[in-house]
Amino acid sequence: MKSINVKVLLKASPIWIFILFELVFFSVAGSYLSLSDKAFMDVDNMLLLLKQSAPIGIIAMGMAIIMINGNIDLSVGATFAIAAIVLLETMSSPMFEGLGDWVIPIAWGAALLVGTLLGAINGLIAWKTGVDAFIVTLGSMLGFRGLVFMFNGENPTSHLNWTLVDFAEAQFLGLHTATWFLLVVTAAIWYLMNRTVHGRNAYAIGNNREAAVNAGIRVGPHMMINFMLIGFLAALSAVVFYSESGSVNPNDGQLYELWIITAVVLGGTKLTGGSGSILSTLGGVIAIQLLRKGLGHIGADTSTVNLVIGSILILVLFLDRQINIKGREELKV
Amino acid sequence: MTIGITQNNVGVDSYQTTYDKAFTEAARANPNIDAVVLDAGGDVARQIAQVEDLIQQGVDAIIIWPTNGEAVVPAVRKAKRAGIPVIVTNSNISKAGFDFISAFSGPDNVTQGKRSAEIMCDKFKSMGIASTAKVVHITGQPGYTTATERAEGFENRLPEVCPQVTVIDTQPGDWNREKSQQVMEAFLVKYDNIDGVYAGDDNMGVGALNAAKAAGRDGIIFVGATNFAVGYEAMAAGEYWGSIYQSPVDDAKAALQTAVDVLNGKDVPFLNYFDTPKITQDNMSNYTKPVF
Amino acid sequence: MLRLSKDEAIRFLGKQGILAAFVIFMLVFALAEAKFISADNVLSVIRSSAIIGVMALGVTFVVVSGNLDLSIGSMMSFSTIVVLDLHDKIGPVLAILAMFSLTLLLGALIGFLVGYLRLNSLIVTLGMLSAIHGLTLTYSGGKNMDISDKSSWFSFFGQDSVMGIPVPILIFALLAALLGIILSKTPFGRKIYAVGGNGTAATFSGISRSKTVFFCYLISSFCVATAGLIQASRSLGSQNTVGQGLELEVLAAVILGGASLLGGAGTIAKTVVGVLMLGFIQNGLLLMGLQFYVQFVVTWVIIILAVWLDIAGKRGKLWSPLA
Amino acid sequence: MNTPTPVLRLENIVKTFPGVRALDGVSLSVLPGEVHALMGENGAGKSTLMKVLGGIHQPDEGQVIVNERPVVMNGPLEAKALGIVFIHQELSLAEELSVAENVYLGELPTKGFGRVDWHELYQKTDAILAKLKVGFDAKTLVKDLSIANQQMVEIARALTVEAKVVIFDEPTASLTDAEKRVLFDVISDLQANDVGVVYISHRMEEIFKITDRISVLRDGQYQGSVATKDTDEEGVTQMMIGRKLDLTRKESNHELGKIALEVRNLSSGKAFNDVSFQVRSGEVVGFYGLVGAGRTEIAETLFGLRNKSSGEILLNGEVIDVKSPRDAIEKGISLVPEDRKGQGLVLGMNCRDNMTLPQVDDITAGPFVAEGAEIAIFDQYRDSLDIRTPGWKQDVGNLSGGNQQKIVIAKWLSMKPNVLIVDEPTRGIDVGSKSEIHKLLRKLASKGLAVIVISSEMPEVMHVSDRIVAMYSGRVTRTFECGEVTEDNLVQAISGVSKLA
Ligand SMILES: Nc1ncnc2c1ncn2[C@@H]1O[C@H](COP(=O)(O)OP(=O)(O)OP(=O)(O)O)[C@@H](O)[C@H]1O
Ligand SMILES: Nc1ncnc2c1ncn2[C@@H]1O[C@H](COP(=O)(O)OP(=O)(O)OP(=O)(O)O)[C@@H](O)[C@H]1O
Ligand SMILES: [Mg+2]
Ligand SMILES: [Mg+2]
Repeated sequence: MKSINVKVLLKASPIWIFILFELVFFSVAGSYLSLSDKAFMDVDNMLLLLKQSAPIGIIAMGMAIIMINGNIDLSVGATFAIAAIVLLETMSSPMFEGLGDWVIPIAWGAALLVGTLLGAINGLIAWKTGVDAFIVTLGSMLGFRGLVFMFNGENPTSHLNWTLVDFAEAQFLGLHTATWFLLVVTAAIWYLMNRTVHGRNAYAIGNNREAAVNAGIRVGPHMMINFMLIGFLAALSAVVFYSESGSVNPNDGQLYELWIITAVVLGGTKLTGGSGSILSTLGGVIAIQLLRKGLGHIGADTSTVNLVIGSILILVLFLDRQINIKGREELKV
Repeated sequence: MTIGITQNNVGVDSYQTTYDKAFTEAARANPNIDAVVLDAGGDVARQIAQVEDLIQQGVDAIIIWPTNGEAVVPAVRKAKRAGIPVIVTNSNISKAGFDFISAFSGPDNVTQGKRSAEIMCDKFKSMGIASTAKVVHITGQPGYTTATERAEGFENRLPEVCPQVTVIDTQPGDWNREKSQQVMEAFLVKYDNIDGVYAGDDNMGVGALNAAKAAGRDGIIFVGATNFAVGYEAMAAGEYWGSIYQSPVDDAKAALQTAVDVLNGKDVPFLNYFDTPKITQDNMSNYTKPVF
Repeated sequence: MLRLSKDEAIRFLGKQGILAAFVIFMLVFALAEAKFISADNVLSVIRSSAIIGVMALGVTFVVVSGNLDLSIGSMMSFSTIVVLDLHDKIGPVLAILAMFSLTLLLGALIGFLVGYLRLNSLIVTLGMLSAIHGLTLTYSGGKNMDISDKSSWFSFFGQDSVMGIPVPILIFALLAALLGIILSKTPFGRKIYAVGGNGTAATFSGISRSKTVFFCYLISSFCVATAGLIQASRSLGSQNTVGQGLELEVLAAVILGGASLLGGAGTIAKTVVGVLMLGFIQNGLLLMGLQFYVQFVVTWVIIILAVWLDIAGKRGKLWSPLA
Repeated sequence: MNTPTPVLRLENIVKTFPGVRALDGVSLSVLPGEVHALMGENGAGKSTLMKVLGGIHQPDEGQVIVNERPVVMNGPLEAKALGIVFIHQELSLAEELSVAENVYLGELPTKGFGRVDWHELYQKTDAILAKLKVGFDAKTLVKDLSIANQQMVEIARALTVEAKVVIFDEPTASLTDAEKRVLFDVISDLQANDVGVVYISHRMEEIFKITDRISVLRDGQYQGSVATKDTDEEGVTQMMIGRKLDLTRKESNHELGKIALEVRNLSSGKAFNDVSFQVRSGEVVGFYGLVGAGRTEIAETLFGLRNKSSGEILLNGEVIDVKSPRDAIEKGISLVPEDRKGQGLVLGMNCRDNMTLPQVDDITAGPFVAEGAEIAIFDQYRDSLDIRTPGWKQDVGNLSGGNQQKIVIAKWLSMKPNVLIVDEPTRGIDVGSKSEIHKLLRKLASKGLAVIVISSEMPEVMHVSDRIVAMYSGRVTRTFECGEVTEDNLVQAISGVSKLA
């Protein structure tokens, strides 16, 4: 009886249970292994955790939509870098010199616009040519990165604006600016996916594309909007992050796509599309960030970190499957 | 005292790995030091998060090997505001951050690039081809500070010392021996005359050397940087001309010592370069074979 | 006079789209840069492509069976490091045997996780990418591996030629022929297409999906080990990250060749074309002296154009009918 | 009586696919308030014609005329806007979404800024569901419904708009009798409201029960229309296949052999419980029950696709343990599964390869697949089952539904089994082929095979079986010997009215 309840609980929110487990584990292990006097579950540390989850988290929300819609986007890391360059270039552009800090909204706008545009390019290609989104974005992952290098040669693009840094480092009601962005984006995307026609259609398309086409849903434009959204969110993530750090290397954002997809899948979104939850995606993001933070906390070295993160990914997947097995009489396919 | 370090990308090459090991060992050897050793895996965001974590954990000093010399400035400012001294290691942060750090410790990559240019030029002169020589340039991973600084030093210095030597092509080898070998193969097909190759490190230099050997093209002068064991051996075999001697062990020890000195209130120079001398076939007997 | 209607042209592309694209690109490059088609260059491109190519052969099996393998780059680093390290310790023959065994063990592990436990292959192999990298670092202590005796016959696989043909090319060709036959002509190959096309239907037909997937990963890891061998032998030394990032390049080649990520479609011959095409594109752009980032952009355009031509041919329409 | 103006006319519609002329100049008209049957063999072009009507395919030639105005429809929504509603042959649902969202798929009610008006959505859907007398509500997720109920969700879509024409493409293929009755009520309501109904089905009794007119297609060509009351099964069959069909069942005069398959007290989880029965070689045993009665699960257990939780299976008197389909195949058991697209076929594979898939290990020359032998097998079954395809190279996904089903049957017959289990073997199959398949099953039995036929069509089980096992809710309620079965006691047995046997 009791074991059934545990199973039900696990099924309802496996990722949050996993997070709980991580917290307990690192707290206990940390008290033996960590050199720090501060507890792992220190409030400040948890607030930092949320803040540090923001760059990946904001993009992950976009990836969740894309994957629910039945596509995938491998080019977000490159989009992230381009948006950052646009942001910083605009701020250092002599054109806006007279504006003082008013250049900030312009730079933000420009970066977000470019991100959205790049997303639109991906969406348009996937829609009009019918080439699978995986391939389209695999290509643009390379192509966009090429554009990054074209922009700034091979050097970092930098522009430190202390007003902006102060804004980005600020805390409101205890939460950092980046955390606020993450939470607002999560809420907005949750609303979009659960309350609007666009969101519901995205689910339908990912679930059964033929049925959606038969029902007269215009698959192409929906796909395009979703790609624009993820482009926008990748740019937003860049805007939030680089407002604080002020400099972008042409290689920044590399491998982000893989971590983001991992977070989304850990959150329970199916790679085949059609199902997935925005809140669990947030859970997936936090789980990964927590893992990194925790391993650092207990002093694991690089090779161990790599080994553990890889194994944990597989383990979580395995547990998730075990939880969802119906019984040994299930159809064996 | 507790010293936290966040490194650039430990697994990526054996210089950084050896540094990591040397640092840990040096810290362990000193009973007064507890070291929190972190690795940013090349990701700025992760590095900034690590600095924040170290601040939160309340370490006594932070050593940072920046993934990006500009981007970490605000994070370093945060440490400074929290009253934690910051020491930059291996590659410097931008000038905007100088107010927030206590010292820099590491090699001077621009100078290294310049020295490589001089090694190459001197060799051409002794061969008597300084007026005609053609050089190809294989750079490190695009976008990495070390790569750009070395390239800058080399490209600026070469015309000063050997104005008639031309750099006929430049392509990145991504710090990767195999990639560099492929790039060199294409160069060899494209150019019938190549007199010298400058590679951003010996790993790539040896890749280029392999390509030349496979194509049967003798007489090319190879100059690299960061003398790796393979480079040293190739030099001993007379196939590879010269490089820059730079020890990750010295690098790591210097960083740790600087941090300890700062914490002990000693006066340390702000720019604490350790020497990275030229090494060629002629003087290599003065140096031991690199351990990495 | 040869006149093709638009329809016929599209239908031809549907069958041989990638090949047509390949020929066109070769012609363009040859016109732009005479050295491009010199025997030296062609051999050198194929030889450098051999490493990617050998891995692409294995990945084709995995992709046709409806899965992905992102761990091959990391695994290739592992093989290379292991064989180089053991070469000096236990001699070349034992080193090669040990390295193949260890790599196949990793392949078997992935095959078990994806095939028998039915875990999602993208995430499993992503996890393995990270885990194997950790394993390699632990094994080597993060140091470069080098063979001390540079005259070892071990250099045969990467540096020698047989009858004027470089050994890597021979290995690639032989393996391609062998695996091509297995995939297209044997019952096992047929089962792979069935499992990739519709796993449930394959199970209902008495085909063991688990076993089939398992062997695909085993083949993939065998190819990775072979690639590692060529790599190690070619430079007789290596860093820990030698294979890093190759997974995406290999995947691009396989897809460029026309394999479907959904499984059930793709052939070895087309993969070989995909591999060569990527190799020649990169080489051609390099010879034209383009900056590497221009190469990135051009490769992007070419990948999308080639795949587009291919599917446009299959559906008989240039533009997608999607509303 | 003067004829009313048709709500819909099709003139000279031509539609080709690569290698196939699916429609070859078809003309047709639908009157308001009539139920118009569209009949034809598998692959005759019925679904294609309806897809043209529904805006999914655009015709190569010809015109669609709605209310005497020629129209061009570039998509399903345009067709819907013109009042044409299309209920698909294959389920076309997004399973992860709720019933309501599926019913209004593509046109969710909104309340500004693209927000879904959930209140209105659920209210409207529940009103429709009430009319359909189904046992689930608007918020249920479609994936939690049985196949039959999913079909009812499809049907609910017909009632969302003021339709002028409603097309039903084989709606009853997976419905139970009770649900069929509801469907027919819905159809007569539509009729009463002057809606034109196009009804596609291979089931003659339905056609003669509810339709007013019958149009027939053969090989993409229009064969003519007749008033239903002026014709009979024989006449329609003749129009469809160009010859008469002998529907009588020859009394089996062959001897039954030994008990080939025996099942004792078999249970598997919650799917079925304590099931016992025997099948002799030479015998056809029918399994009849409502959807969800557990028949498919029994078949799957016999075929090694499910673990049993208790009981035993005996083959030729020996207890066997079937761990996997491979095991089952080696022991001479074949299963024609229920879901041809999901379980029966690899749609992207050609006809030949699909057909020989289970025996690909055995037809080899050296290490290679013997393609010649494969083609021989394909040719043999194409001829004997009359499979319509341009050739073995055609992808199975491009065949019509019925021809796909024949490929699946051929696949398992060519295994030369001792025990043949067929689950809904004639779902979506035309009368001609259906009687062929029935004859074939009889013939196979007469050659000594033990055959199990699972079917939800009463005429089918009664026609083809020597004995009938009736099931209700995972249990065998009664086994009817030859001769003792009547429609009445069969219905009682499967609805749980009669006592458990
Ligand atoms: N997308 C397609 N591509 C190629 N051929 C097709 C396609 N759709 C249908 N066909 C072909 O068109 C013909 C008519 O098919 P259709 O589905 O209309 O038959 P049907 O009358 O509905 O048969 P059934 O009773 O079996 O459902 C068949 O020969 C089929 O193979
Ligand atoms: N009450 C139910 N609610 C939801 N789904 C059901 C229910 N009963 C059965 N199902 C599902 O419907 C499908 C068909 O049912 P099942 O195979 O158990 O019945 P069956 O006796 O084989 O009937 P049939 O062969 O006529 O479909 C199965 O996938 C089953 O999981
Ligand atoms: Mg049909
Ligand atoms: Mg059933």
